[in-house]
Amino acid sequence: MLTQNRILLPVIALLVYLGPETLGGNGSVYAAFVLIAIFAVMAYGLDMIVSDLGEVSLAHTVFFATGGYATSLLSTQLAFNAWLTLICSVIVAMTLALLIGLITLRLREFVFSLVTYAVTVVAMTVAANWSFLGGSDGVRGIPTLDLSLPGLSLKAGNDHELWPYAFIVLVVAIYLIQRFRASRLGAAAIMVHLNPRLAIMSGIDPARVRLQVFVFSAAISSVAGWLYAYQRAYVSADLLDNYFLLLMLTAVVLVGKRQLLGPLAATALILVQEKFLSFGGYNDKIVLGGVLIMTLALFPRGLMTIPDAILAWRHRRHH
Amino acid sequence: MMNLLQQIINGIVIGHAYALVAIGWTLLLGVARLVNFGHGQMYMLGAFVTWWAFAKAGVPYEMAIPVAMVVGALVGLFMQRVMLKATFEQNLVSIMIMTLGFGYVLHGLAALTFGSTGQILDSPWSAIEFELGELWLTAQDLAIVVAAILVFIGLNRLLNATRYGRLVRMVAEDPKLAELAGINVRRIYYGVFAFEGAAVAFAAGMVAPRTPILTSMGFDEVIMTFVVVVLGGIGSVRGSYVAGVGLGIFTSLFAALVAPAYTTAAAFVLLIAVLVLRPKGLGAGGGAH
Amino acid sequence: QTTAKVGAIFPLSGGAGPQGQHVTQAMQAMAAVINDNGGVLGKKIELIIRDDESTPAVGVSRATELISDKVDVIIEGWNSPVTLAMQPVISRGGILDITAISKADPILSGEGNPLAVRLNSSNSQDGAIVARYIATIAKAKRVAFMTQNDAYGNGAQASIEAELKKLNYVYEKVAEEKFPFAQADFRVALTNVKAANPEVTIVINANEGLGMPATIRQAKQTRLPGKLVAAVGTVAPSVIQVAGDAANGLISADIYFPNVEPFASNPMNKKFIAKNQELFKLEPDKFMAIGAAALQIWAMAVNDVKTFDRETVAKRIRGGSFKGTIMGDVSFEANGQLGSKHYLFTVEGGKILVQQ
Amino acid sequence: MVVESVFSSGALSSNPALCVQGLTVHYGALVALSDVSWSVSPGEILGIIGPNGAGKSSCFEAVTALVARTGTISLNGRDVSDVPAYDLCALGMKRAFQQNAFFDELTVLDNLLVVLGDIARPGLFSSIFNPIAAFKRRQLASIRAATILKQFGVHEQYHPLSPKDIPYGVQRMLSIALAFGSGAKVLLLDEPAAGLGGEDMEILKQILQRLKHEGVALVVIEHHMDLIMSVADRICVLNFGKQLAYGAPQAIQADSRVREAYLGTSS
Amino acid sequence: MTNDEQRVDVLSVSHLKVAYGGNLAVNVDSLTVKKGEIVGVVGANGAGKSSLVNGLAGWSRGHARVTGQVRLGDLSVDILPTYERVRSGLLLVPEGKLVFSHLTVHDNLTTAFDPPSKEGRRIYSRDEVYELFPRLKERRDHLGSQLSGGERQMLGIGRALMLGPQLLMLDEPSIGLAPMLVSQVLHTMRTLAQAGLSVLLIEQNVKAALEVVDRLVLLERGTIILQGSASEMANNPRIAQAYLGAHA
Ligand SMILES: Nc1ncnc2c1ncn2[C@@H]1O[C@H](COP(=O)(O)OP(=O)(O)OP(=O)(O)O)[C@@H](O)[C@H]1O
Ligand SMILES: Nc1ncnc2c1ncn2[C@@H]1O[C@H](COP(=O)(O)OP(=O)(O)OP(=O)(O)O)[C@@H](O)[C@H]1O
Ligand SMILES: [Mg+2]
Ligand SMILES: [Mg+2]
Repeated sequence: MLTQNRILLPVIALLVYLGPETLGGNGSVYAAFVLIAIFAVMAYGLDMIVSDLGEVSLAHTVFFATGGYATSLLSTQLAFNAWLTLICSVIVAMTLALLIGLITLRLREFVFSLVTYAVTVVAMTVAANWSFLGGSDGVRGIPTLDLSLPGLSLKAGNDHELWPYAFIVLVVAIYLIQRFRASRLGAAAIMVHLNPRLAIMSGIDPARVRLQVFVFSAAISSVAGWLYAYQRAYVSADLLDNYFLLLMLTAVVLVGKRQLLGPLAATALILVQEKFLSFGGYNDKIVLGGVLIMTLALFPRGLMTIPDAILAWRHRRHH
Repeated sequence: MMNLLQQIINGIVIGHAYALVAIGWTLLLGVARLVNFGHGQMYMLGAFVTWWAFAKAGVPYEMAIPVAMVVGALVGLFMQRVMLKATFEQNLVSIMIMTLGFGYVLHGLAALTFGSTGQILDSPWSAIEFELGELWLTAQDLAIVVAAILVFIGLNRLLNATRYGRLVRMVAEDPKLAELAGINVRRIYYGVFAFEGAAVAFAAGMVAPRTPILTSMGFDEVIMTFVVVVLGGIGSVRGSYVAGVGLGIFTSLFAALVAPAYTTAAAFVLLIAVLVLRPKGLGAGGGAH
Repeated sequence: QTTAKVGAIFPLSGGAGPQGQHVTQAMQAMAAVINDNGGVLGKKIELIIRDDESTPAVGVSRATELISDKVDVIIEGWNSPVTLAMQPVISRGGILDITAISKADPILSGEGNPLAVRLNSSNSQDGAIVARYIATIAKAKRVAFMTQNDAYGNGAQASIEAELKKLNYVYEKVAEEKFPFAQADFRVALTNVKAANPEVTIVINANEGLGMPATIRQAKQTRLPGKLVAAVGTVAPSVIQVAGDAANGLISADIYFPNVEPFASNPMNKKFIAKNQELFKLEPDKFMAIGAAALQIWAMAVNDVKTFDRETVAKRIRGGSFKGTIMGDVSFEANGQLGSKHYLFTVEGGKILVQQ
Repeated sequence: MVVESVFSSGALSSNPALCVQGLTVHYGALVALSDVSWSVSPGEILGIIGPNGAGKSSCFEAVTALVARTGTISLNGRDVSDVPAYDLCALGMKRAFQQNAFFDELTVLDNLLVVLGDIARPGLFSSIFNPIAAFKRRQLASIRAATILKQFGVHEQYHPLSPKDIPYGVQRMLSIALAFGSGAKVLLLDEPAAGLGGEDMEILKQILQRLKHEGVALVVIEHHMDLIMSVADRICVLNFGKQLAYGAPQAIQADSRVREAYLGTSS
Repeated sequence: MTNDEQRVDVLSVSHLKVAYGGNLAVNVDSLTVKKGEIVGVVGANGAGKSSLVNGLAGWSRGHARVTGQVRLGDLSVDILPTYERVRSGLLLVPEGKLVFSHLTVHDNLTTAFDPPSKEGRRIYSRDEVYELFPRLKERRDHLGSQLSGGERQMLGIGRALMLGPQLLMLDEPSIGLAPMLVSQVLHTMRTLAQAGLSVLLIEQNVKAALEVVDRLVLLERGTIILQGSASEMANNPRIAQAYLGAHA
């Protein structure tokens, strides 16, 4: 794992970083890259739940939104700087995740999915009606990202300037996921998912592990929300829309489970289609839907299994 | 007082509508342990096919519904055909996403064929109204209640009185082992999805006349369905019926007496509460594959 | 640039899709009219139309596309959240942003866009006429509200009540039913309202595709007593068409009607209507007119100040006035809100009859 | 220790590694196990036999706190009756299940690696802040895992396969290896010999003997008389959830009740 | 084996190959089971016994590729899907998971079809199964997941019997069965065989197997390296030291 990554990942990283410049470097290209980074990070949070815990959480938009709301409110009401809003976003999201997790994680499979979805719906209602959160008009007037430290100015007024930060956030998120999987917690998550009884006998407390992973993943999704708030300068209940939910889910499954770069690749695919190969609302729906269906119909475990599929097919022909 | 009574009637009608729309899922998730997130769009399609046959092709309403059911069943079969591989692997996440994809496609196609303006499925039955004193309801509402009851009794008998219920459950748990029991697994899966398609189309044909129909609708339907099936206890047909009706009465009374704007949220809070209080009782964690 | 690039962002799909499309078609018609008269600063107008899918996130990415296309102005806005989301992005992009229909008040607050301009009437403008109807025409004492539970709906109801207070008119609010935007079944709410036996019921529901016609039909079905009044600008022709006979007797008000005085005799408006007929076989409604007016007014302003510069053009529009638009002679308030005049109307035989 | 009294056979070393007293399990109305007591000392093998459905596996379920039960369980003299199942591992009590069940999506080798816990992987934080160390640790662990697997008769050829794809017999061995993991004081095995034959049976026998000599206290449920009689130091016979007999193999084999309840005429 | 009709081949296999991915797990040139005959298959772990019977049933939990001719009576079944083979009387009681955990014992004993009661296909009723395994009757309302290991074996065998087997393939039925039950099950097979049922029995417990089988087949690395009547094989030194010696 690590050995192959040692060479591979840095190269990919460099290419990605230079991506927007090489692709003409105009505003919308940078915007696209920034958004891909943000949404990918958002998806990585969910990826831990789907790939490692084996559950489909539909509550992760809540943590994404939490990041967005915490940032927008703190920066507009209390003029917190970006570092503070980052920390607060993560803390708030993790606390929320702890509460939600305590309630929902005793459930499994569909029931868990449904209840987490219920949480999202309730959150959406709250967000759209609670004036403290700006009600249906949302929160406006969010300043641009400013991570300046004493003697060092780190400002991002537009997507072009935002890209390096988005890129760093993305890289860190991926690194965290990778390290998580290499950690005891990561192993425990998979054990609990694949065989709870055996896991227990190996000294693992399923409830505890599930909760820890849930909270950790919430933190990651919330960071995406944090950056998104600065990027869009406007936050409203739409952060809890199914738009983001579907984006996340698709991003997680399209390429395949437990694929380190899967969510990133998938997010990129989806957004590129939406931004540059858009055929208008309905056709897009048909295209996106069709792509999803075809991919998973042919490769139920995601695009990642294409190579194996080809090998198997070759094999069959040799016999 | 009369008002309250009327609200309860509304609730009962809405409740049976929920239950009727949920019937396909009851079998799908409850027995076959499959999901269909395109359910809402299939509802939409059913409504529009009925509308088209009735309003455009001049087929009588009573015949337009069967037409829709046939279309629904065919869509169901097609979906299952495409998803067969994932279904055999019981790869539920993939199935979930694929059905979502089908929802997209159906929505897109329907919008391109039927346009995206609202339509009214003006069934003859919605014109007939019964009144006693202050209370009133339409023949359509009555039909929904009756239909729901009949369909549920029917399904319940099918699953418990015949061997099919058990066969579906066998396939749901372990398709491989089911083959060794001499079960034609494909046929079962196809059957289940065809039923889902036909059932939701039937429900659409019955329920859609109550409100204007849009090609962009369907989302609330699938959500409420989900709530009904899980509240009722995955796997229990009777449960779904009770849950549906109960939910209907709950929502209408909540809307009437508390805060109409927060009805959906309330329904979900209720759901969370129930599931948290007795997760096992509602089939939680059952049959982790 | 050889052409004047105008970006238009409206919902072209989904529930609001049909109306959104009509609006953009009206803008095309208007663009044609303007181009026939020499365009803007001698350049032909080139419309670039995008679909926001009624989703803020999508709207924003469409906006960024138009910004990097270096358009001279963006005319947008059906749903308020989408507008609110796009405003900061567009203004950061240094592009002039004219909001057509979105009603939310914060749009003009200046937070998102210090140079905001909005054509559709604001809630506060709308309240007066409905209040006047209740107090002076219907003389109703028992008033019921069925209000969409969001910033728009609550704002609209608040302004009506405020105006009634101004007239210090005494009445009783016998029922108040709030509902979410997406709702389509109002039987429960209507049963409550009916039980309260109101003389007028004010319906505030911006969901032209679904909620509004549903309410109208179900109100008939439940035999709702008294008059049904729809909030200003919520009764598009499509609503009447979907609601069918049930719509007869409905009362509402609006700011534009294609063939009613003073619009009927307005030569500019005639041209505009003719173009729509010629290009799309469409009779323009209020929304279409607003979209077109936005384009026309921008063109006028640019020709006036002889520059496309965002700042200058915006200054000209905000607080300025324009003669001979399709909506007649209009003027803007300092915050960028178009001043508007309302006309009361009733629906009879599926047609809109304006009370002079 | 009161324990002494309950033993029918004298063969008891002073300090048992695992001591079970008055163990009782109900499944609803069904009494699967009632008042069963036994103990096993380091370096000793206790056999549990009995007809199908006698309560043998339930006995393990109860000892490992996977079902509600009454009675006291003490591990190395410490009362663990109230210790949750997942903490028993740390105290040195390990267990294999009757039904083969693994971490199916992982290879055989990874299956063992994950049960090795901190030996193979650091905690989240050190994993994040000291990746290199984590990597080294992983390398060493893989080697160790491979050795353990081989010690339990799971040969290299199977290491990269999915547990689903290896022969049933090898799966049995694997499940023992997974249970033992990095080591155990007390090891509970539920019908390890099921599906084993020929040489593999021999290998299993050797493995059991080896563990015994390493001082592990073994409790083995078995239907395979030749095996259990030859390796066990003492045997506990269950029937209908009750303790039918408890003592040395020879005594058990001689016991007429055991014969007609369980052994029958065969063997 | 004197009487004529017993000479009829119920199962005849030729050139059966079972491969997983690249490696060949089974390569059997020919194998036959006569009517009313019990043929035992023995071999070390990994020899390919399960792969063999799974292959005959056209079934695998993994990704097996099966080639070769399989005839059941005069019907060539190798082209049929598994469930069709089952319906025509080729039944397999697999190794490992063989009951439905979420169904009660009673529901586990449901037949997917009504087997044709043609001569040589003895169809057990649910009650007869309960007679055979009284334990199951006591547990009739338990879920499959709540059964003890042995009870599961009984249930698996019971379901197969209800489908009116013509050829019954048992993959290590003795797994998890108490000694008494092992001999009971095996002797039941004997009685069934007398009634015309043919049995292909995989058994690690060679000693027990030898008590009931007519013929014994020794499998090594997927190929048959030795076969003969029970008595011959019992005295065969190779069998003796590898399989009986161990328990002697
Ligand atoms: N979870 C459960 N719920 C209900 N009954 C159960 C459960 N688990 C086991 N039983 C019943 O308890 C009895 C004892 O089961 P147990 O598994 O301990 O038997 P066993 O001695 O291991 O038999 P075998 O040798 O066949 O494995 C059986 O009759 C079984 O049906
Ligand atoms: N699903 C599978 N995928 C890949 N290889 C497999 C699969 N099943 C079995 N094998 C391989 O085929 C060979 C034979 O396995 P099989 O299970 O048939 O042996 P067996 O004789 O039944 O062993 P046992 O007595 O332990 O059950 C083994 O080498 C095994 O690794
Ligand atoms: Mg057992
Ligand atoms: Mg085998």
